[in-house]
Amino acid sequence: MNLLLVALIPFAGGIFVAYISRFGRLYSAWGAGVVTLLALAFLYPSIADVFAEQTVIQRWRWIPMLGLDFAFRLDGLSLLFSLLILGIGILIIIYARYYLSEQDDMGRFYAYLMMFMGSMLGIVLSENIIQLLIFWELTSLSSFLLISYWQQRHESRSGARMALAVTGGGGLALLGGFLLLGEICGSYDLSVILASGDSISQHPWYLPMLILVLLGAFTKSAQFPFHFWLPNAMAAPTPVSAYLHSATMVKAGVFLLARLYPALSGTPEWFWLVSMTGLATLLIAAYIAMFEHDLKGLLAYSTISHLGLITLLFGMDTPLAAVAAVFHIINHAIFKASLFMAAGIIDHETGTRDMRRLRGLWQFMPHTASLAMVAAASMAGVPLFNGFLSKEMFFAETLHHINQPWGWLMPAAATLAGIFAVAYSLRFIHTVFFNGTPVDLPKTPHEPPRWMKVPVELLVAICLLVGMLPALTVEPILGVAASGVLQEKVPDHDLAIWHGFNPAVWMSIIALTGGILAYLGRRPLSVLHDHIGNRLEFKSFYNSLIDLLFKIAGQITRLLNANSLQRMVLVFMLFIMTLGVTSFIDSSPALTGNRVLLPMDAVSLLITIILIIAALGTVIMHRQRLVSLILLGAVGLGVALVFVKFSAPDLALTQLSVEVVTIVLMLLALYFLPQYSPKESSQTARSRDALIAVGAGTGVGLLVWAVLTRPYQTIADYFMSNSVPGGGGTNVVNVILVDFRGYDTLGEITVLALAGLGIFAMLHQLKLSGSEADQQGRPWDNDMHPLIMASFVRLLLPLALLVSIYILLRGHNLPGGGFIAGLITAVALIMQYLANGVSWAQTRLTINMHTVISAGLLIAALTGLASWVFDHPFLTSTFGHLNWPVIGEFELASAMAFDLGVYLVVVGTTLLILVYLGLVHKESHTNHVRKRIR
Amino acid sequence: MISHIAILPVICPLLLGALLLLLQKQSLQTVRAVSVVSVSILVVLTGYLLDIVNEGEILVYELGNWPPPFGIVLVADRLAAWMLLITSLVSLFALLYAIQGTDSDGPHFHALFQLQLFGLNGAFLTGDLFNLFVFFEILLLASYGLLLHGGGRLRTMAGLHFVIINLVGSTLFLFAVGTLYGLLGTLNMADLAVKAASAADEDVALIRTAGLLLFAVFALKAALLPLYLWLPAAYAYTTAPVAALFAIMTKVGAYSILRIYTLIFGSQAGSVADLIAPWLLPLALATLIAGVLGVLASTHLRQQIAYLVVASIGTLLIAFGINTHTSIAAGLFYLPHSTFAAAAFFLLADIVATRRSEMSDRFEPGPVIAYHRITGTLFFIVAILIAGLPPLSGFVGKLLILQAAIPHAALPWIMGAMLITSLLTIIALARSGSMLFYRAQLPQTPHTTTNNETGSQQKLTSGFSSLAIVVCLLALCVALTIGAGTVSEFTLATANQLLQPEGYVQSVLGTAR
Amino acid sequence: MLDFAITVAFGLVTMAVGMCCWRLLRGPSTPDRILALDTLYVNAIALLMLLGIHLGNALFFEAALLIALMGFIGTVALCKYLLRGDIIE
Amino acid sequence: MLEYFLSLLILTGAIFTFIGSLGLLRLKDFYMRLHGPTKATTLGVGSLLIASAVFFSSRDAGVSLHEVLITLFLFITAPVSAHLLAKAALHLNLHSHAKIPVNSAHPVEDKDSEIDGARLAAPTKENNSSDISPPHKSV
Amino acid sequence: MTMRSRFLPHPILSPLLAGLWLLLTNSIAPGQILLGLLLGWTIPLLTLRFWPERVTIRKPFTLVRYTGVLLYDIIVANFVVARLILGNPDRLKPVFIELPLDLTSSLAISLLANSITLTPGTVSARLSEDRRHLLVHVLSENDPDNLIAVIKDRYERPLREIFEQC
Amino acid sequence: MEALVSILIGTLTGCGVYLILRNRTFPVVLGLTFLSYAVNLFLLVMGRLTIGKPPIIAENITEYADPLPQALVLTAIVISFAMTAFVIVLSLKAYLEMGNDHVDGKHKS
Ligand code: NA
Ligand code: NA
Repeated sequence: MNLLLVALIPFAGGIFVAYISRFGRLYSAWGAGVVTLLALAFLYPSIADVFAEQTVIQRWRWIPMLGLDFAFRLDGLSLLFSLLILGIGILIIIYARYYLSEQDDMGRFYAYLMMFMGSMLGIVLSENIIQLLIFWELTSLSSFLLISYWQQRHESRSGARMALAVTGGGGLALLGGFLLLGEICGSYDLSVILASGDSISQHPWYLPMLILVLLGAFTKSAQFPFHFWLPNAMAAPTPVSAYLHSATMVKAGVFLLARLYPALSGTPEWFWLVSMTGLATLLIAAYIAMFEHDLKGLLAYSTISHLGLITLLFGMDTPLAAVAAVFHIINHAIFKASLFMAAGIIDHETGTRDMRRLRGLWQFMPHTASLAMVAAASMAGVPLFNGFLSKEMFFAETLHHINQPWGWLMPAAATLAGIFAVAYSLRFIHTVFFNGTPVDLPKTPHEPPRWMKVPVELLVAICLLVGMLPALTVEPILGVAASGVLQEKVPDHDLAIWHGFNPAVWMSIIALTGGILAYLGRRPLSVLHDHIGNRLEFKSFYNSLIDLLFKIAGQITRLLNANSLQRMVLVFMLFIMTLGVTSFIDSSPALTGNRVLLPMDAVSLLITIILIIAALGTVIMHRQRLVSLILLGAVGLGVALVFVKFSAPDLALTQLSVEVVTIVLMLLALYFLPQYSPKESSQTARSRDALIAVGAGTGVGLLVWAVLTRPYQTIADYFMSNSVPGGGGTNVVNVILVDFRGYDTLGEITVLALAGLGIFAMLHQLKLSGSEADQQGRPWDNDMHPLIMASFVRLLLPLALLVSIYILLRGHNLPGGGFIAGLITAVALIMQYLANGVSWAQTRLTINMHTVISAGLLIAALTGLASWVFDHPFLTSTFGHLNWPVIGEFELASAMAFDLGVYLVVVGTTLLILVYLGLVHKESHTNHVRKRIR
Repeated sequence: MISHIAILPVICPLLLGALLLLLQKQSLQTVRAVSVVSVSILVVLTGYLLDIVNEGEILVYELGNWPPPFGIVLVADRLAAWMLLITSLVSLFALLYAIQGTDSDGPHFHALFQLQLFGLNGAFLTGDLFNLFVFFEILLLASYGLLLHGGGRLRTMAGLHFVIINLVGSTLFLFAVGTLYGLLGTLNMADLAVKAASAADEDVALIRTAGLLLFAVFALKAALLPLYLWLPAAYAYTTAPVAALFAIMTKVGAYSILRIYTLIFGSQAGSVADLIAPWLLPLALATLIAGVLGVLASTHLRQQIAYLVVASIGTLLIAFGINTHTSIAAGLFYLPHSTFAAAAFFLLADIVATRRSEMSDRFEPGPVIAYHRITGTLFFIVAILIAGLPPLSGFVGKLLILQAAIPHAALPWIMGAMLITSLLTIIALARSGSMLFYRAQLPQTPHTTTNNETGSQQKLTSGFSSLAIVVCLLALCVALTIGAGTVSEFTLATANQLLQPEGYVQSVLGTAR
Repeated sequence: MLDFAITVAFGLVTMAVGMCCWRLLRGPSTPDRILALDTLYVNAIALLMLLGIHLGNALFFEAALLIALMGFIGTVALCKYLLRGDIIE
Repeated sequence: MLEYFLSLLILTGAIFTFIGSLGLLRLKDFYMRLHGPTKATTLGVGSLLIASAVFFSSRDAGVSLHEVLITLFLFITAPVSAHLLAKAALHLNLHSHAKIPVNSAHPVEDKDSEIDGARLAAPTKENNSSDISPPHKSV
Repeated sequence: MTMRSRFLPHPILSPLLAGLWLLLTNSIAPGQILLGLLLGWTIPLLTLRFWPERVTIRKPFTLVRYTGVLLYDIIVANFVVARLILGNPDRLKPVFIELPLDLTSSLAISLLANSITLTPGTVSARLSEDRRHLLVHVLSENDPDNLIAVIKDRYERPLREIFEQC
Repeated sequence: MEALVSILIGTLTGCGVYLILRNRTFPVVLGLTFLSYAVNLFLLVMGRLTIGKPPIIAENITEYADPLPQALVLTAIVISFAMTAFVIVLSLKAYLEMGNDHVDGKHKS
């Protein structure tokens, strides 16, 4: 339980400190300190177990399907890192409390910092690698927030985004790697993974997995060529830099190398990939560091270089090298944290970090200068300081392969890097604290507040203690940490300051003298640097890459999505045709089946030909809109005749009614629209479209042919035999509509109602005003409502209503039904509007159409619901034959009520649409009419 | 006493929709209250339904008391109940956001909203292919109405494209259904599954054609490449609550793909088995990439979210395209996540756009907005969710999909595409976020004049409840993350149910295949 | 006899439909086309009646009735459009 | 006997239907063409409807007179259609072989009039000007 | 409006509709008769607002006779027109005539116009705005004045008697 | 007869497809109407061709056309009517808002 709390307390603490900051600026600093101590306290109970060579594992189930548990692990390595994170963390908290200025939001800062701390602890304490990855990405996210803390600054934003892109991207690669690793081992638990090193390296996925994992590690620890994000992350407040780049963020990368060392190492792939990356980073970064002008920049590149060193050590793939790596992790964390803090003090007290402006600060801040000098000496690897010890172990390990061809290369490179390190350390101290007297600094420098120096003092003291008394101080923790890395007994190593004149000592001596010489001869070197230096920084390369990415994305997106309907339809058609063609090619079936076909008669042939000609005529003349509309009417009539021919009277009735209403609606719209479509498609486009049309038509034609020539069996017989006994109607189509598939019809009238509502909403507040003359400029006829039409149309109304009731009532047994009846009623009423005008008709038809629609829907739905009373499912119909005196027998069916609902919806919707469209136009002249329809 | 629970999620919104039409003259407050209460009840109902079917039983509701395959049946299995619950949850929050004021931009918002739910729920529950078409039309027409709600040039144009392309899609749907009926003589999905599996050899090619045509229809609704072109404008230019509700709309296409191509054309379907296997995965991968390229190319936030929806559809269909128990389970976990996250993002984008007044949601530096801290934090969280970064549900979802992809032959492609697109999403969202929140100029004068005091105060209060709705949606995602164990167990059970269609067929037809 | 008459009648009416269609496509004026469409509707009624007698099925009556009603409305709407532009005003 | 009567009715109907459409085809201006269908189809369809009524009355039990309704309907509507068509033609100032009384003619020069049937091709003149100016939009 | 007219607004229309209903249903079953009467009663009530003026037929017998004449004329006209159409189109002498009207009621004018259109070779083309003249297109006529006289005598007079004159 | 029907439905589909590829809303609406004609006929004939046998139960008639496709077409007609109405008004609205009736709202000339 306690390990879970160690990782989670900082997250809860983050929220806590953000909250308490409202009570006082410094509350959050205190809060953060308490939270950190609390985490440390929860860590404490398990420490003894670790020193007793035990691995503490605590586990909670989370997602079994994924093999993802909340599992925490404390071994030497985890312990070392936890202590570094928490220990340096508390120093940073103290330091930052003085560093941050009045304008900075303390609550936000400490909240982010706590989140970051929790994420780091999560990484190092994870037993499950997926869980490790979760915390890994959380460090990317929280570091994004920390780096962009001063969000109004451009370099903060861009630095943070760059860090997020690189480390977050690396995390994604790591995710891939971990998934493969988990699959190889059959578990995401480190205990399993660390025990199955052999099977891992023999697995065919080893190399891709390794590359993915290393991508994660290398991006995080800023290894070449992913190093460029780190210097840009220096835009963060210095406490953040001190934390992220000494003990945490970048160390996560090397932590991962250490963590997976037993599982992944021991192969040539590991050796070459890790050591070469480390070596390149070590050299290149150390080289650049020599020429950096920004104090933090110098430290940043130095950090990269030291991380390269650690990486190189892991890559060397010997147990002792791993021990050295762990040792250097500790040392680097301590001296780098103190150096960053010192740099922060300088920045804080002088207002600049530019080494071209800083000089002679010794006289203003001797105390700080002394501290910085100790830390820098440690960084340079000067004897008696902790850095020296691990560096010498490093030098010794480089000689491991000296007998192999090219074996001299590694010690040579290591020495060269040592020279660079001495040179930049020297430069840091000399330029800033000596080298004359400062001029023109933004602030007059002086020593910082007492408590700002305390963390530095503590760290520097550790540098010295470890440097001089390694066996007493660092040995125990180094021992358990190294055994945590190796997961086996740690090889013998001697942490003495002096081992006699061995080759490593000679390398150190060369590095020290060479470094001093290089610093003295820095001017010619910087000329050289001017030629190649910037190329190694990669920042502009990254930026142009990102710019290119956005540019290409923009181009492709614009190419794909021109926001053109024609393009969409074209693509859709081509897609359909591709699917259709491929499915046929795949199985090369016989197109024609063996059903007995119907003979063709001359009348059908002629009517079909006429229909086809009318259809083609519509297409050819489609630019003359009114003409094409008239032709469309003919085609619709033809289709209705086809329905009649093929035994579908109900369809013919429906088609005819719908056809006319559609034409009326189109005419209403056409009044406002242009009368002619311009000829604007190119010949090519038209040919292309014609080709597609012919293709689609042929496809559908063949499909029809193929289906029609095949015999089939359907569920239709059931309907035929149950229509009368079960549905109470002889018109099977109608019984299907109101009974067998009444649910479809319920949906269908909802669609209709929705169309009405949608159109009403669309026209809402839309002002339409038509022209006073037709397209030829001829004024409209004065006679708005020709008398002869008006009087006969009025006469037709009762007649049409009679017909519509007839159609409604007989629908169940003979062609007809609610829908057709509804359309007839609607059309009869529309006729009144047409013949007598909106105002005239509106005063005579005062029913609210919304109510009619609603009533229709409710009647239909409630008819369906009524069956619940009889414990039947929704829409179960019932019917009975009543025998009344005089009238005789007649049928009552619940389906009729349902059909009435249909009828009402149709009437309501049709009238709503047509009349409202007419009204909206009227609206542009007068304002009083509209109220009535609502 | 027979149980009507399976039909309640359909009937309630229908009755409510009709009722709200009657109530249209009542005060807006009444309409809002009725609407919210009914959707809340729907949440409870669908939750209860899920609880029932989670026992493994498949509820079959025979409408009109006609036995299948002759009458229409509703089939509530785990998948259907899952979709229903997700729908009702997302619609509840969309509705809560809408009643902050969007609903009064035009008439009939609430009736359209209820009928939209009627269409969605009906589509998820139906066990009949033609009835699926009908409910597609209902939900489409309702969505047309909602999409156009409020009006405006860009919205109208996007709506026009959306409507026309979907009309073409509906026509295609009918062609496909017709062909299937012409060959197999039935419409009931279970019955179709039985008949398709035992189809005569000479009919197989035609059935496959029909199946693929149907796939094109669903691909259009789901916005699968190359048929996603309608989506960006439609989603970017509609009102926020509608866009949030539309987060579920593409999922209807995905649902249908899952349903039809496991049940009728699944791996046990004889000579029509695994019909879309060669198509789905490659297209889904391409959709993901195209979506993310769009995310990078976007010039304003809502457009970016629309493309994120495209990308999420790609991801979802990758999961379905892998077509194993675990991948489908992963997809079904990812589905609610992407729905809630997209909904939250659309709402948040609207809050940002409103606060930035004339700058709207364009990626240009603008003024510091009210509650910028909490808004920025929410943006950060939503971005994490959408990009699939740890620790939230987006990560869990992607992880489940990736893990399920491991045995698949196309693993390098799937993993490469998913990881790289995640990175690109991070890059794009980091840029958008820093543009909208970090580059904001601080207000010149912090104090408003006394005249404006009450007005701005009121606006801030209402702004706070808008933010609270976003927070609730995010809380759903967090709940999904914490309960990932339970949820993934459920989705795995769902996937198992889907990949053993005999159970479905047995429940509907009463006989085994 | 009846069959012969029906066959001849079918031929004549079909030719009538063809002629209407020709006028429909040819125009030249819009009223010509509307007239052609109107006539087409009437011819369709004739066809339906013949079909009904031919097949001995009385179920074509409603279709014919509806054609009469709908054809009229179509023609009126189109004429109104030519006269006034706005058909519902 | 009945069969002959029926045949006669059917043939009469068909012939008049045919003649009506023939008039539509042959006659020289719109006003003249208007006479063909409005007259001949009335009797043509009327005969057919009567034939149908007789046929079904004789075949089935009971009388089938509902065809009369269609006739009635056509008798009411056909003249109205014709009237409106003529009115529209006058409004459009269509070319007429008969002299149109002065006070009935429109003063505006007519573009839509018959130019020897040569207007099958799309009216390119109009479409250039047609859609450039949308209706006046009032906001 | 009197109680009676409110209860039965169109005494002529109601039985007419009932009759039409029986025609529609092709049945004279008692139930249908009852239903027909019910509809004949309710439909006029429902459509009252669309058709408020009452139609009174003063001379029903004249109406019957008028209908007979009209039907006869239509049949004859059809043969005449058929011959004209089948003949040489060049020999046709189309003419427009302006028919002065004595009728005033809308229904009567409309009936006249319809009758003209239904009868031989004539189409009523336009009613003047003051409703005093009806423009009629004649397919072929050598003596327009005679035609006017015939129309006025054969159609307009009976219509006046039926609908207007006491 | 089957061939005739195939050609007819194919032609209607082709006409519809060509028209929906036009760049003004009006022809697109026409095209959608054509497509709905085509698909309605398609659905109907999926129940195979039967002449003179409407599915209305009557004594001494044993053969009927398949009623189910007819019911489906009825539903389809109504739905496509609703959709067409909607799209007509929408294109009108688009025209008024954009000032032209190009499907993408731009005036190319
Ligand atoms: Na019906
Ligand atoms: Na006539």
